[in-house]
Amino acid sequence: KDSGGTSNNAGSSGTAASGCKLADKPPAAAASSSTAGDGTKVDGSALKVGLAYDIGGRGDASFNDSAAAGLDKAKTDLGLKADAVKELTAAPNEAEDAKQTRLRQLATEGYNPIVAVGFAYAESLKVVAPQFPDVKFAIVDGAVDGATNVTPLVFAEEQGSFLVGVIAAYQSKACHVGFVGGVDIPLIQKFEAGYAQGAKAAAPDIKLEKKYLTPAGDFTGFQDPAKGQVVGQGQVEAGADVLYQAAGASGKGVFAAAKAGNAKAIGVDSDQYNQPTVAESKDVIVSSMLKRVDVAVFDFVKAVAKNDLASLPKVFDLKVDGVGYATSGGKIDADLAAVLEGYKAQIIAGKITVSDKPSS
Amino acid sequence: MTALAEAPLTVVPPQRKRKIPGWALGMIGVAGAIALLSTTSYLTGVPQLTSTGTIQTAVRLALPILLAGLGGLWAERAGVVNIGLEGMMIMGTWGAAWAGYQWGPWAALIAAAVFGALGGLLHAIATVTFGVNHIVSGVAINLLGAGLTKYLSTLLFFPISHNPRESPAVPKFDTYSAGGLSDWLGSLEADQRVGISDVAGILRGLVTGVSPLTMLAVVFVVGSYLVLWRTRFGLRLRSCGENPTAAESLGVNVYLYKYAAVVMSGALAGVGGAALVLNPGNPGYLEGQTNGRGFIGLAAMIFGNWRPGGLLGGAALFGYADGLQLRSGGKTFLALIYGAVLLLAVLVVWQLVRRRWFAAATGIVAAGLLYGVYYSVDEVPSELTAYAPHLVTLVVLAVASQRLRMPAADGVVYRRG
Amino acid sequence: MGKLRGNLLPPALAILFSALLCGIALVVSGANPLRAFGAMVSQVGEGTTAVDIVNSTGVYYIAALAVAIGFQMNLFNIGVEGQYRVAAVVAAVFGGSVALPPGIHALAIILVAAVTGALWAAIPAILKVTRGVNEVISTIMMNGLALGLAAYLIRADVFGELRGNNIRTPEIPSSGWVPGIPLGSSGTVFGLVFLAAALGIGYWVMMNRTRFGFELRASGESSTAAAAGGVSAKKMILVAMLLSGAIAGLVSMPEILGRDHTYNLNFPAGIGFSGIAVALLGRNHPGGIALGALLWAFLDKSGLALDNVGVSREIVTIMQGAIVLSVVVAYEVVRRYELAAEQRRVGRQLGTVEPVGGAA
Amino acid sequence: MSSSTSADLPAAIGDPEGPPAVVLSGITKRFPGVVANSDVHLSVRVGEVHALCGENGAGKSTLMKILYGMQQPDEGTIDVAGERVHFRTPADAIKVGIGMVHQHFMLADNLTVQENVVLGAEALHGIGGKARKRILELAGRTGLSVDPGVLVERLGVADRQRVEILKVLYRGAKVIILDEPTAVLVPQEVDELFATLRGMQEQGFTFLFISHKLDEVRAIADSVTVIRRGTTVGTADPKAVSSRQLAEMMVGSELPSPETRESTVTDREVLRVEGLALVAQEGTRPVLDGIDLVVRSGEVVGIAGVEGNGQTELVETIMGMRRASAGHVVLVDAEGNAKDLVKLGTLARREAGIGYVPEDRHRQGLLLTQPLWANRILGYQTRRPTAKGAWLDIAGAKQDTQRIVEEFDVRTPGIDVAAAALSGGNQQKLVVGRELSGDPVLLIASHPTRGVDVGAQALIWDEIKRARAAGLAVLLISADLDELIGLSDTIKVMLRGRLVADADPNTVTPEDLGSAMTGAGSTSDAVAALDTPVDEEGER
Ligand SMILES: Nc1ncnc2c1ncn2[C@@H]1O[C@H](COP(=O)(O)OP(=O)(O)OP(=O)(O)O)[C@@H](O)[C@H]1O
Ligand SMILES: Nc1ncnc2c1ncn2[C@@H]1O[C@H](COP(=O)(O)OP(=O)(O)OP(=O)(O)O)[C@@H](O)[C@H]1O
Ligand SMILES: [Mg+2]
Ligand SMILES: [Mg+2]
Repeated sequence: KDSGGTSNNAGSSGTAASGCKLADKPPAAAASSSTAGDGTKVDGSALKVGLAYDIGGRGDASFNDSAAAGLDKAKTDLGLKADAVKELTAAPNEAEDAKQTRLRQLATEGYNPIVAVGFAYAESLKVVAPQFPDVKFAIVDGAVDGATNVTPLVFAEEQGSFLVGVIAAYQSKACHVGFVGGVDIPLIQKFEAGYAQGAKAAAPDIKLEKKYLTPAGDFTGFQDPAKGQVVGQGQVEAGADVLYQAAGASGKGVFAAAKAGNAKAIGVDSDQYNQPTVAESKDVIVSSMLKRVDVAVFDFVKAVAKNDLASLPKVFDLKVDGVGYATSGGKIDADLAAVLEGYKAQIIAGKITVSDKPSS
Repeated sequence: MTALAEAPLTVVPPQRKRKIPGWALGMIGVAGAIALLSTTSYLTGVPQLTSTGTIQTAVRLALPILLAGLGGLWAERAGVVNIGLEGMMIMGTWGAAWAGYQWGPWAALIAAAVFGALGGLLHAIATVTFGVNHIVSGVAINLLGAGLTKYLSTLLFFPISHNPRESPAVPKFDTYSAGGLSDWLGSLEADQRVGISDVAGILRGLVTGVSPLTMLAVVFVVGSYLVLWRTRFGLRLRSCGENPTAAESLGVNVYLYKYAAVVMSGALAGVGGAALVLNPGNPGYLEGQTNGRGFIGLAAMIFGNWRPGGLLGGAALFGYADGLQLRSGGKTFLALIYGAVLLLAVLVVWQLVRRRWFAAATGIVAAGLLYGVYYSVDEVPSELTAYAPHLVTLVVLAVASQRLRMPAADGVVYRRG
Repeated sequence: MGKLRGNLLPPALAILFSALLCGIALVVSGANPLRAFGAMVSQVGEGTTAVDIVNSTGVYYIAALAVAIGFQMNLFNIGVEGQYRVAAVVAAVFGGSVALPPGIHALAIILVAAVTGALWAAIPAILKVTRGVNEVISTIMMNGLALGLAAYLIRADVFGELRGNNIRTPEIPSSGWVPGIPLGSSGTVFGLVFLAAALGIGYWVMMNRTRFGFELRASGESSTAAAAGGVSAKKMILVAMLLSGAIAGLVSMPEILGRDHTYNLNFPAGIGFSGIAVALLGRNHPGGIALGALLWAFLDKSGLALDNVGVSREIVTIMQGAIVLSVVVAYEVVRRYELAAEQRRVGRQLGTVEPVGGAA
Repeated sequence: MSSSTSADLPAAIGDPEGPPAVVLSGITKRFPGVVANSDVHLSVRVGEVHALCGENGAGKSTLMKILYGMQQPDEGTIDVAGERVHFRTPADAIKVGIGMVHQHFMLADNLTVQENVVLGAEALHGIGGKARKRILELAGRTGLSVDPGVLVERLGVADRQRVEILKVLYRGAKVIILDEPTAVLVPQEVDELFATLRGMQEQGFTFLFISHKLDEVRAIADSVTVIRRGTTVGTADPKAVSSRQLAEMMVGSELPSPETRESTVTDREVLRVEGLALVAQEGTRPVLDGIDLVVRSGEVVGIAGVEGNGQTELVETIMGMRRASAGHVVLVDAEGNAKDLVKLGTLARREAGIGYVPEDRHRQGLLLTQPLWANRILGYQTRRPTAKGAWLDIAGAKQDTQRIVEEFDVRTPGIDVAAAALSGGNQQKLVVGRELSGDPVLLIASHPTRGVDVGAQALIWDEIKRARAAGLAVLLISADLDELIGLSDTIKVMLRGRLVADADPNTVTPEDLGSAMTGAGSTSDAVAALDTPVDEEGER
C-alpha cells in the first residue's frame, strides 16, 4: 500500500533542495495603501441589479462565484434588496441568441445595472446594449467597442500572475516550476505570460513547464480533472515542484498531482486554500492569484448607485487591488511578503511592465 | 455416408491453421511494441516514451476506456450495439459520487454499477423488447443520461457542494505498489541502458501506485474472457450475437440473455464512470467529466476485434497516446511519428517477403511522407497533438478494419417467432 | 387517413408521455409542473424568443436534414458536429479574406462551406468504402479532429485575430452578409432560414421524385436488393455521405452570415447531436423534421424561462431525451401494428383468412 | 432425460405397442392475414417415418414449429407418448425428446461445431472435453468426419446438415422432425441420408419428414399426411399411392410439367462468357475458374450443381455484383452488337438487356416494405416506363405494375400494398413479371420457382417458355433437377467453381446428373465430361 504522497519524483535533478539562484530583490515598497474605502456611505437600495453568469454560475468556486460575492457585498454594504436582484446562468454550448435573450430579459424586466459575467457575452452585448441605451451594462473580462453604456470590467491577470510567479520561484527547491492552463485561449495565456515573467524576474535561470489541456474552442479543458492530474503529474516528474493552474475545474487534478508528488501548487481566481471542494489538497496550496471579480462587480454597482461610472478604473490591476495574491495557509513568510510587495510597488509604479502575451 | 465425406462438396475457404494460440500472439505483439518503443526512444532521445510515469498515466487514462469498452463488448457479443455507453458512463459517475460521498469508495463502485445498469436496462427495453434501432436508442440514452444527471445534481448536490454541476469530494481508494520490485525496477530504469531500462520503466509503471480499481479492471477483463468463452452462460450469450434464431430454436431464451448482456454492459460502463470519479485528481462528479470516453471505449472495442484481449490493447494504445501528448506534448509526438516510420519499414519488408508489391509500395510512400513530417517539423502544433488519440484510432482502424470480425447478428433487431 | 394517423400519433403520444414523466419529476422535486410549463409557453411571447425559435428551428432543420440523408440508407453520420464546425471556420476565413460583389460574396461563402463540409465527410466515407471502417466510430473520431483543426486555423498566427479575450476569424465584410427580416423589437429572422426551407423542399423532391432518392431509399431498406437492382452500394455511401456533409457544412451559415459575421470562440457546439435527435423525431421526413426542429427549438429557447420560476433548466434536457426515446419506441410499435394490419387486410381481400375447410 | 444414449429407448417414447409417439389434435394457428393451420389432426406411431406433404405455405413448417415449441397454437392439444404436454419454448419440447432440423440451417457460422452442438444442452456433458467425446461418438453415426473444433463456416452444406442432425441426437431426441432436409442435397446424398434414417429407425427413433419431392417421400416414409391450405386432407400409405396421386391430393388438380416441347434454339449467340474467374476475398483459391459458356437466342442453358459450388457466384459475377478477376462477359443485343460487359456495373448490364431473377426474392428481389409499384422501379430506375432521365415516372411505374399484376396473375388487392403483404408465390410472379418487362435479350433466372406453389410454378414456367420462343436467351440455375431437365436445352454441371460436364436434357436422369454434380464421374452417356478435369489439389 502506498503511504500517500511519498512517491519519488524521479525527474527532479540533482539541484533538489538547493532552490534557485535568486535575482536581486526589488527595493522594499513604501507602505502601500489601497485606494478603497473613501468613507462616504452609498445607498443602492433603489437599484435592481441583474447578473448573467457564464457557464457554471453561482457556486462554481471560480469567477462566477466571485461575481456573486461582489453582489452579496453590495447587498450588505449598499442596502441592495434581495428581491431586487436577479441572477441567470448560461448553459454549456448554448447558442448566441440564448445569451442575448438572457440579457434582454433582464433589461426588459427593469434590471439596471446588468452585469454580464464572462467574455462570452461580448458579442451579445454588442447587439443588446444599443437596444437599451438607458440601461447600464458591465461585462467582466471583455469589452464592447462603441457601446457607451457598457462598462468593461477587465483585469490585469498578468500582473497578479507575475507575483505568484515570484512566489513560485522562491518556493521552488528544484528551480523548476510548472503552469497548467485549461484551454489555450488569450485569457488564459495572460496568466501564463505574467507567471513566466514573474518567475524569470525572481530567478533568471528558472525552468518552466507549461501545458494547456485543450486547444481553443474545446472548452472541456476546464472540466476535466483527470487530464489536469495527468499533466500535473507529468510536470512534477519532469522536475517542476511548484505548479500554477489556471484550468477551472481541471485545476483540482493539478492540485492532486502536486500533493501526490510532494510539490506545491498555486491556485487561481479566488483564494483556493479556503475552498471546500479542494480541501483535500489544501496543504499544498501556497498561494492563489486573486482576480477580484467581486471587487469589480461591487465597485461597478456602487459607481452606478453614485452615478459616477467615470470613477471606475480602466483595468482592475494591482494598483486598485483588482488582482493580487492570497496568503491563507501561512506559506508566505515575511521575507517573501516583503519581496512581493517590492515587485508590486514596481509594477504599480510602472518600473516593470508585465506582458500579457506569452513570449513563445 | 463415408463416400461423401471424402468429396468436399462446396467451395470452402481453405482452413487456416492457427499454429500460434491467441495469447501467444498477444505476447508477441506486446514484445514487438516494447521493442519498437525502446528503439524509437533510443534513436530519438526521448526517454519519456517508456518512463514509469508515462505508463502509469497510460494505465490511469486507459482504465475508464477499458471498462466502457468491456461494456460494449458484452452488449455486442449478445448482438446489441451500445452507443449509449457514454450516457451510462455519465450515470455511473453520478451514482459513484452520490454513494461514494456518503458511504465510501466501495459503495461508490456498486452504485455506479447500479446506475449504469439502469441505463443498460433502458437500452434493453428499447432495443430488445421494442425492437428500436440500436444506434437510435443509444443516441437517446446519451441525451437522457446527461439530462438526468444534470437535473439530479442540481437537486441533490447543489445544497452540499453549492455548485449545481459538481458533487462534494468523494473519498478515494488507497493505491498499492509492489514495494521491493518497484524500487528495484526503478534503479534499473535509472541506469539508462537501452532496452533494459525501457522494459523496467514499463513494468514499474504497471506495478507502482496501482488502485484497487485497476486490479478490478484486470479481473474484469480476464473474467469477461472466461465467462464469455469458457462457460455455458457465455456460449449462450455469444450465440445470441451470432445467430439468435438458432439459439432460440435450441431453447435459449434470447431475450433474457440479451437483457442480461445489455444490463451488464451498462453496469461495466457505470464502473468506468466510477473510475473517473475515484481516480486521483477527480474530487467527485463533475458535469461533462466523461468527455466522450464512452465513444472511445467503443472504438477500442472495435479495434480489439470484439475480444477482451484486443480491447485491452486498444484501450492501452489510446491511454498511452493520450498520456504521452498530455505529459510531454509535440516533441514526443514527433518521436511517435518516427516510431510509426520504423513500424512501416518492418511492415514493408514483410510485404516484400510475401511479394505483395502494391501493399509494400503504399507502405514505402506512407513511411516517406511520415519521415518527411518528422524531418521538417520541430514540434507538432498542440492543437493537433491534443487529438492524437483520435487520429491514431482512425489510422489503426483504416489499416486493420478488414481483419475485424464482428458478431454476425450484431446490431440486428431480433424478434421471436 | 391511416397513414396520417401512423405518422402523427407516435410523436403526439411520445410528447405527452415525456411531459408526464417530467411533470412527475418536477412534482417529486417540489416544483409545480403546471407553472413550469406555463412559464415555457408564455416565454414564447417574450422579447425575441419567438424569432429565436424560428431562427434556431432553421439551424436544427439543416442539421437534421444532413443526418436524415444518411439515415435514409442506414448510414449514421454522427459527424455532422465536426463537419459544420470545420465548414464554419473555413467559410468564415474565406469570407473574411476575399472581396467580392454583394450577393456573390455570400453565395461563394455558402459554397465554400458546403464543399468543406463535404470534404470533411469524404474522409469517413472513403474509409468506409475502401477499408470498411464503421462510420459511427470514424465520424466520432473526426469530430475530435475537427475541434483541433478549427483551433489551429483560428490561431492568431494562422488565420485568426485577437479581439480582447476572444479569438475570431477576420470579420466578413457586409458584401458577404445575408440580410434578415427585421421585426423590430422582436428580433430579426435570419435570411437563410429560407435556405433551410428550400433545402427541405429539395430534400423531399430528391427523395420522392428522383432516381437518386429512390436508390438511396432502396439501399436503406435492403442493401442486397438494391445491389441486385443495380444500385452500387459503395457509390451510394460515398454520395450520401458527401451530400450529408455538404448540408452539414451549411448548418452555421444562417448565424455566421446573418448575425455573427465571424467564427469565434463562442461558436455553439452540439447542433450536430441535436440534429440526430430531430431527424429521429421527424422520422427522416422533411415535414416531420420541421415539426421536430420546431419542438426542439421551442424546448431550448423557452427553457430559459424556467430560471424565472425557480425550476432547474435541466428538466428540458431530460424531456428531450425522453421524447426521442419514446418517439422511436412509439413509431416501432405503430409500424408493427400497421404491417400486421396490412397483411390482415390483404388476407381478407384475397380470402385466405379462412382456409378452404377440410375438403379431402 | 439426462445423458440417455440414443441406444436406449427413452422413458417417454418407446414402446411400439404403446400410445402413439405424437398426437396433434385440433391445432389452429393464425397469423395476421392468414390462417396457417386450421384444425389439424396428426398421429405419429412410434418408430415410423411419417411424411408431411403439402404445397408451399400449406402450413407444414408452422405445424412442426408448434410441435417443437417455437410457436404456440391458438387452439388444439399436443400429446406425446400419451401424455398431454404444453410447450412454451423449444426447451420444453427437447425435454420430452423432440428434436427438429429446420428448413433453413440454424447454425452460427462463427462458432465451432462443438459450440453449435452443445448450445442449449450444456447441462448434459458441459461444454468441454466430455462434450467433445460425446460428439465424436455420435458423429460417426451421421457421417460427420470433421474436428468438433472447426468453425461451422468452414463446412459444406452436407456437413452442415449432419451437424444439424448431430445437434438433435446430442439432445437424446427420439422424435426427430426433418423439415425439407433434402432440399439442398443431391440424390446420392439423399440416399446416404435415408440409409442413416433407416438405421436409426431400427433403433427406435421416430421421424417426421417433410419434403416436396414425392418420390423421396414414397421411398422413405411409412405413412404420409397431406396438408392443404392449413388443414389435413388425409393420411395415406405411400406404398399404395403414386406420386401423381399424392400430388393431386396436395393441389386438388392436375399437375403441371416443366417439359418443353420443341427446340427453339437459334444459332445467334446472345451471351458469351470466356475464361471467367473470380477470386474470393481472402485466400487465393478461385471461386470461379475459367468458365466458358455460350447462351444462344431461344435457348435455355441450365446449370446444375450442388449448392455452394459457385453457381451463385457465377450469376452474381455475370450480373456485375461481384468483380471478375479475369475473363469476359460478352452480350450481343438485338441488333447484333457485341459488347464486353466485364468492366461495367450491375445497372449498366441490366440496361444492356439482362433481366435477373435473383435466388432469394426477399433479400435480393424486393423492397419488402415498399408498395408494389416501387418494386417495379427497382432495377429499372433509369428506363422507361418507370423513369425519365434522373426523374422517376411514378404514373408510368404504377401503370406498368398494374399490367404485370394482370398478365402474371399476381394475387393482390392493389398495387399500393407493401410487397411483404403478398405470399411468396405472388411475390415471385411479380419479380418474374418485372424482369421480363424490360425487353431483355437474356434472362438469368436463379431458382425461379424455389418455394413457390404449383400454380405459380406452372405460370412461371409458361412465361419462361413463351419468352424463349420469342427469342429470349435464358441462363437457368436450379436445384430442382426435374425443372432443370424439363426446361433446359443444354445442361452444364458445375463443380468447385468449374463447368465440368455437359448433359443432354433429353436423355439424362436426375441420378446421372447427381453423380456428375458430386464429382463421382459420369455414369451415363448422357453426361459428357468436359476436358477440364477436376483439380484434385483444390480439395484441401
Ligand atoms: N411468423 C409468421 N408470420 C406471419 N405469417 C406466417 C408466419 N410464419 C408463416 N406464416 C404464414 O403461414 C403460412 C404457412 O407457412 P409455413 O411456413 O408453415 O408453410 P410450409 O407449408 O412450411 O411452406 P413451405 O413449403 O414453403 O415450407 C404461410 O402462408 C405463411 O405466409
Ligand atoms: N416472421 C414473419 N413475420 C411477418 N410475416 C411473415 C413472417 N414470415 C413470413 N411472413 C409472411 O408470410 C408470407 C409468406 O411467407 P413464407 O416465407 O412462409 O411464404 P412462402 O410462400 O413459403 O414463400 P417463401 O418460399 O418465400 O418462404 C409473407 O407475407 C411474409 O411476409
Ligand atoms: Mg416457406
Ligand atoms: Mg416450410
